[in-house]
Amino acid sequence: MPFIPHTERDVVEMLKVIGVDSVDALFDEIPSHLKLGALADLPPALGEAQMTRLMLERAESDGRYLNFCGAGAYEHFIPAAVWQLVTRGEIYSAYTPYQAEASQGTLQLLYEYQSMMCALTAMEVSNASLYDGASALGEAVLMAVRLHRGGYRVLMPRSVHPAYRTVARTLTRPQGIELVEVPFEQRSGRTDLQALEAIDTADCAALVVPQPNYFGVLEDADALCRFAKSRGLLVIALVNPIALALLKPPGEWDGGGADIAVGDGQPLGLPLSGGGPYFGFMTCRQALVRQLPGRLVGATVDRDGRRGFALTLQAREQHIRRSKATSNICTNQGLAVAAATVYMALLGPEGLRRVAARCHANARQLERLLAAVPGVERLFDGPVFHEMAFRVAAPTTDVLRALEAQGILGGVELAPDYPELGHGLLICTTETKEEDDLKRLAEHLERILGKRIKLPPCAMKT
Amino acid sequence: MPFIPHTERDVVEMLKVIGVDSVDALFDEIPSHLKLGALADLPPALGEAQMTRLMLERAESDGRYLNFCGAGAYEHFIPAAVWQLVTRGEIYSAYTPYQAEASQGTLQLLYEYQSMMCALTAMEVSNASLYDGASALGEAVLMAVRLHRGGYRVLMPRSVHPAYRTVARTLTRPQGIELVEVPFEQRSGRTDLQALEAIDTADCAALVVPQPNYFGVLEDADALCRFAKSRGLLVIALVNPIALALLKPPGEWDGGGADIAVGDGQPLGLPLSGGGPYFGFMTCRQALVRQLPGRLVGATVDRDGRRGFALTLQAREQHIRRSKATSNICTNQGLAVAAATVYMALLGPEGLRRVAARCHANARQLERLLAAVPGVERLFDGPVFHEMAFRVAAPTTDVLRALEAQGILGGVELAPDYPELGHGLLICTTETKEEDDLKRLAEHLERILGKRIKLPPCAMKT
Amino acid sequence: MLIFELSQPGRLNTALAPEWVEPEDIPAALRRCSAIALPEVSELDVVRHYTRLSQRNFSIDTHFYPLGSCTMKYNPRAAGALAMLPQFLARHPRAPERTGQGFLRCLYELQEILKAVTGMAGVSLAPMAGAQGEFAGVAMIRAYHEARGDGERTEIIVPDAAHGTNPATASMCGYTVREVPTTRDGDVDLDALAAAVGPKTAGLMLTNPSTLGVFERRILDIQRLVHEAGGLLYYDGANLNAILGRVRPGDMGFDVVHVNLHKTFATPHGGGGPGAGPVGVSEKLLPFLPVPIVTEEGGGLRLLTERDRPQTIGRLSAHLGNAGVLLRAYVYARMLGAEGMRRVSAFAALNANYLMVRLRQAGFELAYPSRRAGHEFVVTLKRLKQETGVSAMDFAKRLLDYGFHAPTTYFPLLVPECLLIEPSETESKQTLDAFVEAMVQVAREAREDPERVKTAPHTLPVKRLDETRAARVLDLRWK
Amino acid sequence: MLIFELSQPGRLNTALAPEWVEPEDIPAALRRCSAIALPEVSELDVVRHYTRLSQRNFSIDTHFYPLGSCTMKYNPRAAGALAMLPQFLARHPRAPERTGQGFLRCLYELQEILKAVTGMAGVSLAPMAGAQGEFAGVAMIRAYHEARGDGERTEIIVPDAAHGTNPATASMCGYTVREVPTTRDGDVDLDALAAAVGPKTAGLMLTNPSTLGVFERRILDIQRLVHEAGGLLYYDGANLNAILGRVRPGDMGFDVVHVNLHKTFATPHGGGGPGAGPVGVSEKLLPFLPVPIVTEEGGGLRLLTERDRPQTIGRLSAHLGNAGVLLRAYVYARMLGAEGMRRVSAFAALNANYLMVRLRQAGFELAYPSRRAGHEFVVTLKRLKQETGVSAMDFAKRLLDYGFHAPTTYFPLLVPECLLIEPSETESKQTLDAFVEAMVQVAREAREDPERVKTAPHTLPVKRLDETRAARVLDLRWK
Repeated sequence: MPFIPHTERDVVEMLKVIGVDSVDALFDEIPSHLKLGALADLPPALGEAQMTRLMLERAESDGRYLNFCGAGAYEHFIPAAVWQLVTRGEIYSAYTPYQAEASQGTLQLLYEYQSMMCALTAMEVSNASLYDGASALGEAVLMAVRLHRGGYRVLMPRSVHPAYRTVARTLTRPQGIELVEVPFEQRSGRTDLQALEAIDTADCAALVVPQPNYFGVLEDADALCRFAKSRGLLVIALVNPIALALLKPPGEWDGGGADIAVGDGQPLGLPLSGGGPYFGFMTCRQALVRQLPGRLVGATVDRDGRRGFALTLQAREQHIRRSKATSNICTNQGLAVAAATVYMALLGPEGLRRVAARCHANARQLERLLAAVPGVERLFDGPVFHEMAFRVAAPTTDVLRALEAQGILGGVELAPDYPELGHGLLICTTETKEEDDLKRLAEHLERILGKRIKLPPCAMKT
Repeated sequence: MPFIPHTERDVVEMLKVIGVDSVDALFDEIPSHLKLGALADLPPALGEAQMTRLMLERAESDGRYLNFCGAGAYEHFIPAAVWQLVTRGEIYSAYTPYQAEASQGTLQLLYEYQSMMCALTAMEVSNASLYDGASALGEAVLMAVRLHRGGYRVLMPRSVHPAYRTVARTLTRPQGIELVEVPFEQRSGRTDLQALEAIDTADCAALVVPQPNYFGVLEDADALCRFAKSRGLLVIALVNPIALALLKPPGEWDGGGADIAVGDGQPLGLPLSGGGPYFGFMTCRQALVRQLPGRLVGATVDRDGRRGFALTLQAREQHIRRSKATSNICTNQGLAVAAATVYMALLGPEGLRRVAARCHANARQLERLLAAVPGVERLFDGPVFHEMAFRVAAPTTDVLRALEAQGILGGVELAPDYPELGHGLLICTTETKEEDDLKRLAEHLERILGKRIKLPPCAMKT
Repeated sequence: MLIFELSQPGRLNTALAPEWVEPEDIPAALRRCSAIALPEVSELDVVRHYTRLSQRNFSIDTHFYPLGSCTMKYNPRAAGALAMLPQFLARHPRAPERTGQGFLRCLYELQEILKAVTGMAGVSLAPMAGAQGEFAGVAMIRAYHEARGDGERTEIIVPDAAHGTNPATASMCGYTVREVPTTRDGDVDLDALAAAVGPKTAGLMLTNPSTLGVFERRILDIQRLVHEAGGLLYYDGANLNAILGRVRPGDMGFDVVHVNLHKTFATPHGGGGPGAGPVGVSEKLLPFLPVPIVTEEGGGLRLLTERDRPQTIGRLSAHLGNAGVLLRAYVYARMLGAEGMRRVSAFAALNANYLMVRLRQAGFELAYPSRRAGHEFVVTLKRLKQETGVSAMDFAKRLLDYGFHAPTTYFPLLVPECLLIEPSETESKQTLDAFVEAMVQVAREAREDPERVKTAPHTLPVKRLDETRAARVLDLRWK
Repeated sequence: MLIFELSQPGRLNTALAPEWVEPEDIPAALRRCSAIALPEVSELDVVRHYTRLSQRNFSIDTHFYPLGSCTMKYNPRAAGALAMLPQFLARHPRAPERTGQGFLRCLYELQEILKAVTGMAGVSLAPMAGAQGEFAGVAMIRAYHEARGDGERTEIIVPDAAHGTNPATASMCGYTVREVPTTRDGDVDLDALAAAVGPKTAGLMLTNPSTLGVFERRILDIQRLVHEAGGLLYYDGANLNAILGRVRPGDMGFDVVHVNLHKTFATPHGGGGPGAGPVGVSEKLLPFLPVPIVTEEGGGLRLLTERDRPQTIGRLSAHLGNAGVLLRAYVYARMLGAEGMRRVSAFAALNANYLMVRLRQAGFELAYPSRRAGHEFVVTLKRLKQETGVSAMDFAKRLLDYGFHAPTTYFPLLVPECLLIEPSETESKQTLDAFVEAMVQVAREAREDPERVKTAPHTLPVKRLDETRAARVLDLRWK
């Protein structure tokens, strides 16, 4: 039987010990008219060989593309060591480290992770992760409202990732929290400081500061942070962890730094994987630690005085505090976080800096190449980090489909979320792109927009 | 520096301790005119990301085919657990267990492997593996000649895998050993017993008995074994390990069983991998153990009387016995053997039996399907195991190329090695083939041989 | 040793780091000036450090792990391998659906499988964990009442035996939590429930079998009480493993259910995640399901979003939830098939009841001795504690020395000095017998040499850790 | 616990086993009647057993492993991952060459890289290990003389410091072995060599740097002596790591060379294999190279076989040698590039000389104190043994307790109570310093508490094993 070790003799002996005739008798407390005879509508069991073949066929039918999509999920190179280490059974198949002495591997790894995220964000405390960047933003809003004790509105720039705003709304609406949209400047794509200053912040608890924002545009984080502090608002930084190797970290922003920093950890060694699992990181100032949601690992000592690690401040959590907990969360994204920890250890500070710089150099190079393509123009001026919004002289759906036929995913359409921007495309260039890849995109865009030659009739994948 | 951890400060400090100015000074005992300035003709270093991309491109350009080739390398299904376990760093990156106490993992694994191979072949002793099946056959010939003390000729059926015969010749020729070819019956494909009996075996040390033979044909192993024993020859069994789950094992052959059994372990959980690494297994009677080449692991006890494992009978080996050793071999195929051990543990006796039976059932089914295809006929009558020789009514090179254009590898040509057999194809059906796969082969063969439709102009891969 | 303590300034894995390019156009004011206090170590350092660190864990792959309420079953290695095929890993979440039909086919079929095993009308795979599934479920209950203009329902009823996530979720969704007590036999106190339900009742959250390991026998009465009061019923799928293919939440009358794929569907726990907590709903809650949802249209698959589902409670993640976890669960489900699903509950129940009877026979006191075990059961060490001073925690720590992960301790909160024991169906009789032996040994030690138990563990990488100190002297990062 | 001891009759992993089909056409006389005594265990049993077993190993991924003459360097994880891409794993060795051009391109480029680093005219990747490379090399020497009708050459000369494989190989190729002694400084005794060479000399096998860790300074004199006598020179590549990119066997005048890819090219040792031992030859031996050889023709790649190479010594494996190992070596070589190759020898030498000097300063006696270390060096504990009774073996065992794999002991045979220490270039100064510290500690213990050292190890899964008993009471399989 798949995954069940019992022999017939085992079953007979076990039933005898229990004192019943059959396994079915073990379900005798279930009202009999509720019992199912059999599960309908389920396909028959497949052996591992057939299952493998099925999945290989599906994977191959999906193919692989030259990918220029970003928009919250980034194709970075992942060293082979990362997943070979974290899929080791002792990490992969362990659970939450409730018995600390039997879980020092997981616990130390999480402690190292927390230390690394503090280093990257220049914040004082990190939790052991949340589900993803978007839900982490939602939790940060809840946390800020709890901390502020009064405000129930949170200022949310329109330049924040649209899906993140939706998720934050989903998670905070039941508690009556209102997200107030802050517009962006049409020319720069940056959050509109003037518009912001005009907002009545009386009932507001916090301001969200994305860096870079959804358009890849670099915000004036210092100014936004100063503004927030001047109004007594908490600052929730929403940051890209790779970008932090180059950009001023939230803990160092003017005005005393952000209070809470969140983001998605996916760029740190997690595969795109169709959307997940990724993880959300959350760091904050030391003083706020008791309102932090999620698990925390602390160092302590054992009976012999040796260093060891354990879950700590569990009194914040649902299994102790129940309806008064800081959140209902009871898992973290342990395995994903393990991958990120190994990734950061492998890259180190200089490696991360170089990855970030190469991403950015590619963006600049693509900008130069596309500047020469008729029908393509940048949507916003000013500095960006590794993704950039362009306006193209044709419907983006058609352009993307034509690129797809050449084995290229040309970027993410802006129109569904930002109809005001026209035929907008968000194009991302990570360090995985080589000069030839950028040229290939530029040449195909030029051809497609120029309609110099007919599109080929059929799709071709690389 | 790739894979080198030294910082500049480390280097400075280390040179100071050594008392030299530069690393180059460490090479001052090498005659200076022999020293290279730089390595010419080598490509520049690639980062892991570029290297990964290059290898992915090459792998994808090779594609994947529906494979009916066997002929010594068999496509069996490999459970995912096998390679996930054996690529664990502690197994993958360990060396020969010279320090037994620090290598109990590897040693116990090899002891289990030896036990399993004894079980499978019904022999008394197994070594810890040799390089591959062909070189194991060569070593068996050398061993038999050593044991026989007199004979220098070994009877080698022409139905033994041609490459195995070549390898055995390569390995034994320098010692003046002669391999005497024994013909096969043209109708049955079995070794010709009458011809065998006519051979003068005065200077002969051993007879090789393949089961099944290269054509997939089942030999009358009992009769061959009896013949050999009647002439005072040692019997070297050459067997397929999966087939042993169904076929009478060499230890039980009439006449007292084989003296030495060898074969290739690849079918036991090793990927085809373009030809290797596989491993050769070798088992023998207990009395012959001191002439066995290769490593041996034995159980023993530690100071506290607990069971433990260690390399043993090392006095047979080159590092002790030098020019008097049983072989120059000093590695085994440890990792490959680890995979086979895990594979056999996962499948168990019943699982192996079922795999073998399903392989065979597929061969029978293909035989039925091909019986209906005009222009295809079996080359030999009589029972086979999971591969079968056919004669086709067109040059095999053309037929295979036409199948390849449909994403099918249709089998292995016999003509280069057996010109007397005409347009012969050796077609293998393991348990990985489903009914539809067999039909697909049959239908394409029918189409190709019938030339009902034109061959498509270009190759297509699945 | 922490990875930071291996760091040497200037150490760099150049094979992994591209050449530096000065990003000249980023204004100095936006640039990072401070150093990043990440470790500077070699690739070998990293491999060696984390390989050795991993060896300091207990895990299913190394130990029996009968952690009650966590369903620590074997995680098939094939599921991991097939979810990590290069094409799946490379798939960008914003790539057009037409480029990922193979991928989406897996998710769609998983939705259908979950509908079949829960008996619900619709399923969304969006929630990334059980607790997020709970959130989605209660948020849908809220949305349902709101959509009907029924604004007076402010309470969620939760049995006192419930997981902490239930009340925490209710709070997170803006509800007041009302607890109902449990009878001596482990059922919900129906009289108390009848007194609690009313016009304020938005819904009831129930785990069945409960966290006490027993099946709620009067589930239909409970259902009637809540529904008649206008409330909805939420099924917490934490213990679905116990009844998989035997009885379905939908057939019991539940309106919402979440499924912990990392429990019942054997996806790896990964040291605490990622999991996945798909939600299923009855007809009336269909419009509120969280997006995205995979749908089939004209033979192709696409994702339904807010635009297709205007009444949705919304989105729970930026993309597609924990898609890689969903793929693993899909592989597992297909390898089980219909009969395999029923075997899961059969052997989970067999193992739990066998272990329960063996321990009772060995002198351990059961919290609910008159009941069948679902897939887990509760032992109380109250008497042992009184007689020897050895607590459930001490007992648990000593089990570690015997090579067994401890059962869940001090949960459910109702039972003093308790161990919640869940063997799962993938463990053999021989392993259970060895565990009984260890339990007996520790009990004997508790009487003969209590200090040895109270100071356990003795053979692990660290001895008993001072968890109080961890909370008092907060040390949450390397400095 | 052996896997056999977990076995239960009738246990079966049905997810891995197809349905049984009776093979009716196989005659009863050919069928197996006896049971197969393989273990019957669950998938979880297997995963748990081998995971735990693996933890009972020292390995590079967990420990510093300075095993002299074995070059235990870091095995890059990328090489393993890229050699195991699904298409490469699925490639059948008899599939037409046109369906594997990507695969063959890797092998072809590896051949070219090996030609460049050895300075030889041609390379064959066929040999599956160093010892098989040696066999191929000596067989080529034999074929060369035979092809010239020079049938009187019956001797192979081997220095007494050589690896055991050298004389064993010579024997296997039908030659008589003639040993030449080593001078006090570790060089080959040239006078003895001059006396040994002559018309019977088929060739000389030499490791350079030698197994003593020192570079053979008069290599050109040696070369001249052997060549003038009509013999050929064989370069045993075991220690190529020491001179990679610095000096090439071809430039030193060698006619044949083998390269241990599992040493110099960082492919995993896998507990004792698989390795790979490609051979390179000078012009005059080209016709004799073992097949197959990858060749480029009209932009495509194909394999040369016996038909193309009538004078070949033949085939060494049924297919293409240890192809997967070759792919790993290729990945490693490309990631190093020209400069990286030279860095290998630079840092191997730096680490060896640093460690040698540190140990000498700490009071350890070097076997060849006047010499530079190549990439390894020999320490003798003769004095310690005399003074304390602690042998090199005891010392080695005690090092295990300190978390270091022991150096090679009792080899080279010339030096009493020796440790052959090879740190390799992938270890850091910090690791070497920690190792020196452990060596010093053990030496101190040997003087202060010799029993503790003589009874070591104390902290490993087993204590000192009785290897004599293992050979005396042979127990080679589970019964």
